[in-house]
Amino acid sequence: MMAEGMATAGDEAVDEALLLDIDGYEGPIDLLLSLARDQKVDLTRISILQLAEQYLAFVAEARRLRLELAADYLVMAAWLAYLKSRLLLPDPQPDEPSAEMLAAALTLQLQRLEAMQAAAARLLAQPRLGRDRFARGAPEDLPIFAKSRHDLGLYDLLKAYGDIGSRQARVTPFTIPVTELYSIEEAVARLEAMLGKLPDWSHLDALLPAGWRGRGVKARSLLASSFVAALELAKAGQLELRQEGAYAPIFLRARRGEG
Amino acid sequence: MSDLFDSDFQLVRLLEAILFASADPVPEGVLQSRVGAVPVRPLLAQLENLYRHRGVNLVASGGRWAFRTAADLGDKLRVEIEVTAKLSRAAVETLSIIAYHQPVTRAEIEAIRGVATSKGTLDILMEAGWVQPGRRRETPGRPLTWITTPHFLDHFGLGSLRDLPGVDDLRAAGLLDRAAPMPSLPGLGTGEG
Amino acid sequence: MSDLFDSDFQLVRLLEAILFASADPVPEGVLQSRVGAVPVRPLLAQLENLYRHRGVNLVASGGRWAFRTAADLGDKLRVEIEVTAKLSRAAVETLSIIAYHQPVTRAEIEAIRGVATSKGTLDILMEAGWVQPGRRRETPGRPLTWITTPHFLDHFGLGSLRDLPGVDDLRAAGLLDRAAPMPSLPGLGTGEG
Repeated sequence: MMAEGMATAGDEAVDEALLLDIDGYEGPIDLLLSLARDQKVDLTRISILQLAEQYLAFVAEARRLRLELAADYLVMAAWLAYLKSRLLLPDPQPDEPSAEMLAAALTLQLQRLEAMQAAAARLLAQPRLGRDRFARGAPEDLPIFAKSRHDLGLYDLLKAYGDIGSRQARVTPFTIPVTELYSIEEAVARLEAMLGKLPDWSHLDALLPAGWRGRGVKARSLLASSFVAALELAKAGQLELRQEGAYAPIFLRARRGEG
Repeated sequence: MSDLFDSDFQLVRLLEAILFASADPVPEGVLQSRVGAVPVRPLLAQLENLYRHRGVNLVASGGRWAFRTAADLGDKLRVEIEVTAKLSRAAVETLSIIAYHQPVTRAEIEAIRGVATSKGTLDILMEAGWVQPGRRRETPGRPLTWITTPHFLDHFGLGSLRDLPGVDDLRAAGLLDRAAPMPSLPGLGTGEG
Repeated sequence: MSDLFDSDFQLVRLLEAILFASADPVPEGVLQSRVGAVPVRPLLAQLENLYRHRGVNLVASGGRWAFRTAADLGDKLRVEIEVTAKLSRAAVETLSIIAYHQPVTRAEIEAIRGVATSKGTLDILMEAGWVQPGRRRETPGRPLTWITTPHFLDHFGLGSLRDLPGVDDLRAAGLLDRAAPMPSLPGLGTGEG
């Protein structure tokens, strides 16, 4: 159901410029904010449902075009699909936050980022030293502060310490070059990172990196490794798997109820 | 009488020379120590007034005083000086979050931006002399906080943090509150990572 | 008439700002080119006159113009001459190790840096007032340990030693592992550039 929602929404016209600029976004919240601006209403009156659909369409289109999407974007897609279903259906569990509360929290998140982006623009427009205002070009060496003999700042100190650490790191053991295949370790790490943030049952396909549908050995290794990783994590008790029948889609979610 | 006037005048001249000679803003306390028992603030006010409409102005920023060329002449002066390097978007957003939310932890910065802070972002801001580590937050994990420096105020022509553009409106709108909206939202950064 | 005055006034302001911000005395020809068709000499004379009795004077030398602090204030400006010397890399690294690992012996510092520490290095740091000897370590040979001073905290604007950024903070800020190899496979994208 979630996967279908993502697929059908793909028909909506997604601005090509938006897609081409995928690297230009500072994460999913930033992308959502850009989409929200298209609604041309105040953020407090934004339609979260419409926004969720736009985002899901964006992700579907990016996957169709085989654009590489970072895991964060896929987690957000799974979460928005979940939010969308919660907004459309009556709230089943009274002990969970209501769909409206989740939507309101997302709105506040968007407002905060928008406020900071606007503040950043205003900050940069301030009359800046070295661009609009200038300091004395020929300072005379007067010992005005007369305190310290050395001009050493905190940054220099921390950088020196960092350099020692980096120098030592460089003589650490030889590492085996990474193969072109997608390893199970990578898949486990990737799934683990996404796991805690998944809202509910999520389609395994939807969580895979773009390009796994290809024919190449690399693409197949992606699917195989991710599937094995899902099994490993299920065995370790970190997630639950569900499949309705043979060859049916595989769903997974973080294991509930710790302990 | 004329003697008093003279001595005031001499002190103003002295302050003028000290401030002219220094490229960096001079703390008011240091200036006070140079004029002895006479309160330094009225002398500085005199000097500030004298230069108010000139090509060079006396400005206070974070309790420090400095002469700076008038902002309206920026266009005509810029020819000679190379333009400062362009900051990445991540760096600018991170800087404004630190400025408006300080003291703020890295996890809180990430919660607002919705992405992990890439290596090199805080590094660049620190190298520019705009941010520095503040006190650790007394919460589990004792995370480090980040704050802006006096040089940040000087660079952006701000007298104090209260002069940050729009800061009062943002505070009134609750957009500078520390609490994250809801822990279950994705992409909000992890507690401490 | 008043228009002329206004524009003259603006040109004097511009000259004032240029002369203030310039690192070297500015040739009169360059100043002329910045004010267009208006003869620059009378404008400079105005400016010279304006500053004649102030703490800063406009002086011409060899056809170049510059602001200089008034000669009669020289005595009052000089407090005590201190030469600011650049610290050696060894000294800065040693200081950072003492800050992070204190109390720490010289042998331990050398083990961390991977090279021998010359006696002079610790002397320089001690002279700067940043480090001091701590207790002797109760191990064979009872080696002396080194610790930082309260002045160290003052100088670097730290509230306490606990406010020093931890290794994780440094790594996150991009100050550690600068040369770390990047994973070469796609699909591991971290969302940052």
